[in-house]
Amino acid sequence: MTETEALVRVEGARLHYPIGGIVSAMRGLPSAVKAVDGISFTLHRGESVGLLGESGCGKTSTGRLLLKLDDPTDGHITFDGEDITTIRGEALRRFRTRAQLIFQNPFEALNPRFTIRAALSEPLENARIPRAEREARIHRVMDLVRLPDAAQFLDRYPHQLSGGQLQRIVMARALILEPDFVVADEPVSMLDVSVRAGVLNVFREVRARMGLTAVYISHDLALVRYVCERTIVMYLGRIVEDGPTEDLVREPLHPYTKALVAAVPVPHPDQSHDPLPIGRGAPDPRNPPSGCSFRDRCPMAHARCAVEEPGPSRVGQRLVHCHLYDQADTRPAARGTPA
Amino acid sequence: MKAITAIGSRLLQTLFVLWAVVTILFLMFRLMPGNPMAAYIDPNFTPEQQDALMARFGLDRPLWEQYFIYLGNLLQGDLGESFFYRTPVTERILALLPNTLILTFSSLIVAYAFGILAGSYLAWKRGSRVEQVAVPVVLTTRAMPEFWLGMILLAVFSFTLGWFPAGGTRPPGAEYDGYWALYTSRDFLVHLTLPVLTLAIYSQGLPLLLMRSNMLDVMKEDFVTMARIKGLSPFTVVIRHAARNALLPVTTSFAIAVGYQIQGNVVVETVFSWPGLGRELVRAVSASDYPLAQGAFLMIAVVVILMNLIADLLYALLDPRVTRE
Amino acid sequence: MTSSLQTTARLALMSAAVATFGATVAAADPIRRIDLITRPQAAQPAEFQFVQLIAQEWRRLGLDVNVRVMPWEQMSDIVWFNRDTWDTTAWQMVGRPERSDPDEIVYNLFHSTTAERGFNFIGYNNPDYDAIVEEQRVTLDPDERRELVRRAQAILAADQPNMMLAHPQSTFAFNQSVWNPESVVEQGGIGIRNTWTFMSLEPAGDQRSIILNSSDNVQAINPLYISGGVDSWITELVWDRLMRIGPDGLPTPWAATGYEWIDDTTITVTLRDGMSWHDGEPVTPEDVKFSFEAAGSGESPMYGPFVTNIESIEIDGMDITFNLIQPSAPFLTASLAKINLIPKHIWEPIIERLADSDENAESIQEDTPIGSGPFRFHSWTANEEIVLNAFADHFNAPKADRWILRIVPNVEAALGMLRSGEINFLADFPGDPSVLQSAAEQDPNLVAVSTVDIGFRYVAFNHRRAPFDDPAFRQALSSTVDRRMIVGAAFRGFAVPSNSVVSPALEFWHNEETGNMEAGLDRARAILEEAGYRLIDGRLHYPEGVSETLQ
Amino acid sequence: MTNPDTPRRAGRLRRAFAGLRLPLHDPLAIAGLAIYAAFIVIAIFAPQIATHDPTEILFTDDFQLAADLRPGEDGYIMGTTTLGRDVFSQLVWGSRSALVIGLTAAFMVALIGSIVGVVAGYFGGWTDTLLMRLADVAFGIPFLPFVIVLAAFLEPSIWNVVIAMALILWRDTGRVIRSQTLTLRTRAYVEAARISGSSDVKIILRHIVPNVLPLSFLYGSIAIGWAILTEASISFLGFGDPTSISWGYMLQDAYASQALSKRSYYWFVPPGLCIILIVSAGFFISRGYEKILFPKLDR
Amino acid sequence: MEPLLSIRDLSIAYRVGTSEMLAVENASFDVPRGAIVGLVGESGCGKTTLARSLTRILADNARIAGGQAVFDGQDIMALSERRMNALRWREIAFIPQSAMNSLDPVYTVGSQLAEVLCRRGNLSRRAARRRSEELFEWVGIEAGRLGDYPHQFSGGMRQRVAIALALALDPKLIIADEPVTALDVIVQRQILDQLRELQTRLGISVILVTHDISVVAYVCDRVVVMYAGHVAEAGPMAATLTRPAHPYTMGLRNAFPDLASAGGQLTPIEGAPPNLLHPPPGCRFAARCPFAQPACTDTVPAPVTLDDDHVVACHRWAEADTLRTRAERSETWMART
Repeated sequence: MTETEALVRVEGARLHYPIGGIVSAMRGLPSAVKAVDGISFTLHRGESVGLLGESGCGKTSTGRLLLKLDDPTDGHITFDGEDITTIRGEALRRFRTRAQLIFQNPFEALNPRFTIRAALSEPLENARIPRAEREARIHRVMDLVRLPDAAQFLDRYPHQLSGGQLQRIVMARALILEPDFVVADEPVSMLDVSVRAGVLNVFREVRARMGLTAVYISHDLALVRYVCERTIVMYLGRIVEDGPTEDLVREPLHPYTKALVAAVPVPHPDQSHDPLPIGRGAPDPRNPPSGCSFRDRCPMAHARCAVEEPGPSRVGQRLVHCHLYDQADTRPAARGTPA
Repeated sequence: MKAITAIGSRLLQTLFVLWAVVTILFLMFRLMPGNPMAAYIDPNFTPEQQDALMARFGLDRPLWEQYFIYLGNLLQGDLGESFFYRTPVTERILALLPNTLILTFSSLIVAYAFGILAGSYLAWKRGSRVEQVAVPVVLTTRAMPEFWLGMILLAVFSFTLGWFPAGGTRPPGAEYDGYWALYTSRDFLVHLTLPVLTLAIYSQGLPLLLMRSNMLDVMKEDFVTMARIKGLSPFTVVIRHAARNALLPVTTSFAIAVGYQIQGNVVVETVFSWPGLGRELVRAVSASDYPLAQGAFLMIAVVVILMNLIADLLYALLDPRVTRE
Repeated sequence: MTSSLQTTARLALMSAAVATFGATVAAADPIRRIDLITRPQAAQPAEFQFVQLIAQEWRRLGLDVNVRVMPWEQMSDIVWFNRDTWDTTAWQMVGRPERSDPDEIVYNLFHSTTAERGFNFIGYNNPDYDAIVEEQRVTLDPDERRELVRRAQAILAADQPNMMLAHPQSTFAFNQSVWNPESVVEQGGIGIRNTWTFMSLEPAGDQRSIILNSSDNVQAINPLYISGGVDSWITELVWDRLMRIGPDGLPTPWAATGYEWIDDTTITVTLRDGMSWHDGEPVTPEDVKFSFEAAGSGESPMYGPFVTNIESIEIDGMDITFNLIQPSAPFLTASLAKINLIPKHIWEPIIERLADSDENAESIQEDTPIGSGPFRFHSWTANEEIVLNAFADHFNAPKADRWILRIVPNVEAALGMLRSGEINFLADFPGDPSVLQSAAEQDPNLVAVSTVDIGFRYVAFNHRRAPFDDPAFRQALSSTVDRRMIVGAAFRGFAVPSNSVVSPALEFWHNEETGNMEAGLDRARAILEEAGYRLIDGRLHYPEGVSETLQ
Repeated sequence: MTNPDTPRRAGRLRRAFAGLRLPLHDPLAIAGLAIYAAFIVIAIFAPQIATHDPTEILFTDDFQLAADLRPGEDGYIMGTTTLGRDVFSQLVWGSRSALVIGLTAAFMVALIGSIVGVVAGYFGGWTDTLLMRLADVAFGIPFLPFVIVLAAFLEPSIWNVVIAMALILWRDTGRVIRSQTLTLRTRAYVEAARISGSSDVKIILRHIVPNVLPLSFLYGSIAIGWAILTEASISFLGFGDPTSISWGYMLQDAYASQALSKRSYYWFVPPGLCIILIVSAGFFISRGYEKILFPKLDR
Repeated sequence: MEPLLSIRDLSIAYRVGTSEMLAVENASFDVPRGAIVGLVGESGCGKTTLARSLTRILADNARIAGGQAVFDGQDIMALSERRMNALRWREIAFIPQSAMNSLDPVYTVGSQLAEVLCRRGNLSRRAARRRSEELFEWVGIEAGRLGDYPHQFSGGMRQRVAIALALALDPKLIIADEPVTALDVIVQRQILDQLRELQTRLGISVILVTHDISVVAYVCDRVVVMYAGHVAEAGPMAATLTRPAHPYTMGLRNAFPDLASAGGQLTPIEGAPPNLLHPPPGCRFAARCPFAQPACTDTVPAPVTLDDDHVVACHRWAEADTLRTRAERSETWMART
């Protein structure tokens, strides 16, 4: 793969939310939650990447950065060669037509006061699509998300539709301007099990058909595996492992990924009940440990982990941020993008 | 740790508000139309005497200079000299403040005691006929002009029935060993009854409705349901869990209510000839006694601002979710 | 009399009368919109009412009348301090015992020298009148002086510098089961609430405290500061004066046993023997001399004007001699009955200290004021009550034990208190006097007494501005409304219609010939027609050749 | 367990009254609205309903001031005042002042508060900080004393109350609407509008304002009561406008004329009742809006 | 051995406006002693309502519309409120979905434990303290944290507190309503391990309400599948999951991504559950079922016991094996859309 194929590049992005005020700053207390704390990765055109992690790991914040819903405290994000951290006005409007979000909760993503048609028209209005063209585009996108008899939905209100239908509408709205890039934030977590598959299938299909670059944010490795070829695992605002999903599932490298893979329950009676290779306790985003932020739960932590933040090490097609894989010769290569 | 910093920034905010109110007050009283001393310059005065009088109150200096003198004096607790009494404003205000505070607090204590009990009762009796009638009635009590209610209570209980005196804090010529002896005397209580009743009838609505809706809210909380599932007695469920939680916002609203009440006292103090700060403010304003009006206004504002602060601190104190982090 | 009142009222009730006078010929200016200022109803119900009534009638003359309601501060700013910009305003002179001498009224209010800054805020300027009132000042013979004062009143009646309306009645009440009604003294022009009453009230039962009310706060208890009206009740009881205005309105010796005019500019008074201050020190002629000097020291700006005519004071035993700069008829009233006697041993150090400071004696509030009067100060609770105790050593010691003044801003409550016995002397009743009257009729214990006041109510014209510089125009406006109607509608009958600034209560000085002026819309229209004013399209115009002179 | 029928019906109703968002499902609110409707009719037809000019000084047949007449006497429905005005006509005309003061004040408070709240909440940052510190200051100013001072300095006018309320009382509305806007701003559908490229103004008008409107109306309907009560208090303290007839003025007039000692209850009681009626009507309506906003609270 | 709890024909109704709807209708299943029974289904299927009804603390607009729940020999639906209350927490305890909302925010967790131990367990304060420490040790929290307030715990820790609370009075039955749903997978796994360990050690029965078949597969001995207020299928966990007899259960298996098995297409069950205010006359699943026959839309299928306590409510129960084979193909489920 070559540089030209990169659509999104994230370089050292940080997102810190301020907490406390002047007084706490004067008292030298931590003044910010580090939701995203220095992450770098590249998304290639047509690639589908899962952002995986526990709640509070910064995966949603990363998604917001990618869509310029928040601006990074530090670092850069380029979209198609353009630094989106500084764009405004017309450039921002253009970006908005090319990068879209599929929301977690379809019941909240649509304004209950507006009909489905009004909801779908909003992006078209903003993109100044002529009125005459709009209806055709609405019908086209409804077909795309497998709601072919559009007429029966368009004049309804959100509360009159089921969760599965709503999530497809939400998808339709994200796709109606034919974007290049889509971030899906746990799009099925609010849905019942029996309808999840439908939405996931539509997502897979549309992505393939439109050649979309997609980021799929989830805490569920099984779902990520179903829709993404590559997965980035995050822990406390940092990336711990980044590589092809299948490799990651089959042979997780980072101790955290290992625990994560082991913990995923499966719907079969016969499965391992072995204790997880991880300590108890929960990550505290307000007070992450020094050095490697996972070290307080890591069964393999050693002295170095407390003082030094592990950089990326390349192992096969993967980048692992762990001192266990930290070999001098791999480090320079690790700075590049995974080939 | 976090609590301390929160309190710190809240204090800074309070100081800012105090400064802003002081400045607004200063400008308001200086920029209003009319000669501030019109009412106090005797026509027999020579022009020199008039100028001397203006100079004595510092009114001959440029505005900004007056402002800094005012601020400087204020920091030393000097609110200036009353045009009307020709005595220090601070002295006067401190003499009247206790009367106003005692009226405010006693009426609110009565109002809150009643409001909390009645509010809990109505929440308990949700949907009953009593509740359906009580809610509009309570709303109506908040719609009564206080002086109107006061006058009617006065007409009934004082003029007609003769049960209570028609005004003041004590019988004519009665003497007490200091404030405490006065405030604990039966005489004082008798004089306090009607004004407190008037204010309490007006103020009970807030705690009552607040308590009721909080109770209704809390009763729907999972932990109340859990308490029932735990098989705890209804009394334990309602008092220990529901009421304890519902009381939180009601308690903090008490402090805010003090701030509101103290402004509303103005009217009731006039009706019941209560020697308080509100009445003095009205009198000072109508008599163009600017330093005193300003001082009384400021004192009331300080109570309001302090009570807003206390409300926040109280909340922090009572709700472990805020303090223990 | 009744019939003429009825006519007036009938006319008043008729809807806008058709223009009956004036030919519509030449083009003279219409009279501009005229402001009529009044204080709010809440502060001055009667004033507000008569202004509405007068405005209603003036409009029927073809005038565009704009009633402006404003609080006292703004009113005094416009009328008293600016002087040039107002047209007409309601005004009032309050009755004070010192005003029992007509000088303060007839001289100060109308002499041209006071037009600039003084009491003659209306800008009245009549050299003939000036001459007469100057003369009455220095005329010591009462009868001669009386003639001059009466002539002054006649001139005013003709010139109509103001639209005089009425001398209101003051109504006070007391409980006759507590106080022997015989012991109540009615002071001419003042009413039963006066120093004499307080000294002579005789208990009818066990209650020995005079408990009275005031709706105003007590401002200061200070012998060198003329503060609020209520404060003077106290100063008059706590401090003695050489003379006092008697119940008949004339000055009578008090702390002095007598006085003697040595010549036109010299008067000797003899101090009463055996008087003592409330702290036990004796009252000496030195104290008296000091009192007058303190008033003139510049530290008491309000008392200053009353001693400016004194050149020097000499002491000889108990005799005190005042040497005056020029003869002064009102000296007894305006100076000897005005200046409070204060103890030198207390005030001398204070006055000395004040000389070097930018404060003056007005801001001195003694913790325990010391005088020599019939009552001694006991306690003062801010905004609630003042307690004075009887001073048994006084030469005219009161019969009551205590004098308790309660501050009751709620007038209705004050009446309720009188009925319930919480107070036993209603000393202040700004409300509707008829309520008091009927309360007294219902309750046999209550006695209400109404007295015609020295003070008076009027509508002032600004002589500096056309058309009020024209006496005929003033005459016409003044005669539009019958005063009896005003007394009925605004004062509920508790006032005496008047055309003179000297109250009929001052029988000696009052010129009864000024009488009741003939009034009514017809009369007003006749005067205007005669002076050449014309009514064009329902709007009053200046006489031909006269144009609006204001810019 | 959703029930598709009820919301559909409610939805239609909501659309029909989308503009006003009247709380028509709550009996108490309906009672409040009915009271308002009645007073509005009275105010509009005041000249027809009133038997006299409320400021006219009236005289009896024998040319005495028609003072303190009892109801029915000489044909005055509710008697006359001590200064000879017709009580009934004043009561009727008073509804005009009450509505004018109440509604304009409520409008100002709701408008200013909503604008401040929405702007502060939506844009955040220094705008928010500035506006909210301003609100803190407004919270530090005691309201009634402020009105008293204002009324004393300016010429007496009913507008003093309105001005004061506009200057001070936006604070409560502003704060509440700000926090409402803050939650709305993070609502997924608002973010969705942002992502779909809607401008801030469009988002505010389309997605934020319709959602804060009931809250504005809630505070507005409470403000009506505040305005009328404040006007009454100000009148009572003697800072009112004696040239415009309001119920507060009537009470003050009655009080200053010792109506209670005269047992003129027909004069002192009705204006008070009218105030209670119209103010509590506002409260009733506000409860209706409360139920729209917080449907869980009651049911 | 006699089951600890035997539910028979239990129906629970909600009042909605003027009409009533049966959130649970004629539900029957057993909870054996010392077993974890998974109650699984989609949102709105009635599983939570059913579980809560066993405490007899229902929403204000809900009532028991019929049936029995025989617990240790007595029908708790027929008990007087007084006797029922005696049973609560001592015999039947509850673990809520969100311990955050279920713990009173103004009391320390220690005092909430003490409340139950003293007021319901009649322990002295000192004994209660000792017991609290023991319970905290069981669930793996330091005893020192007894003095902390609920908000000071992380989500997982709070859930452990809730478990400790449920165990306080040695109940025979614990109803756990989605106890791990809100948690991250790692914590979820740890809590489930803990629960299982304690349950085994103490021999308690647990009804575990969940929407997640994986959770059932991980900890449960038996499973009850609910659909739209009806029990669709109930039986031993392994048998039911490997050889489901009800088309709904079969469909669920296809709709669920599975980390253990590689790749493959997921297949949704198209459509949505019926509106229970106007339930269809026949099988509730008929409208979404690829195997529905005319009889399915007419009559409600009666439960039929297959082998080994495996009960299914399906008209085509006899064809279960063939249907299962067909159900494994995606086309079967897509045909209906």
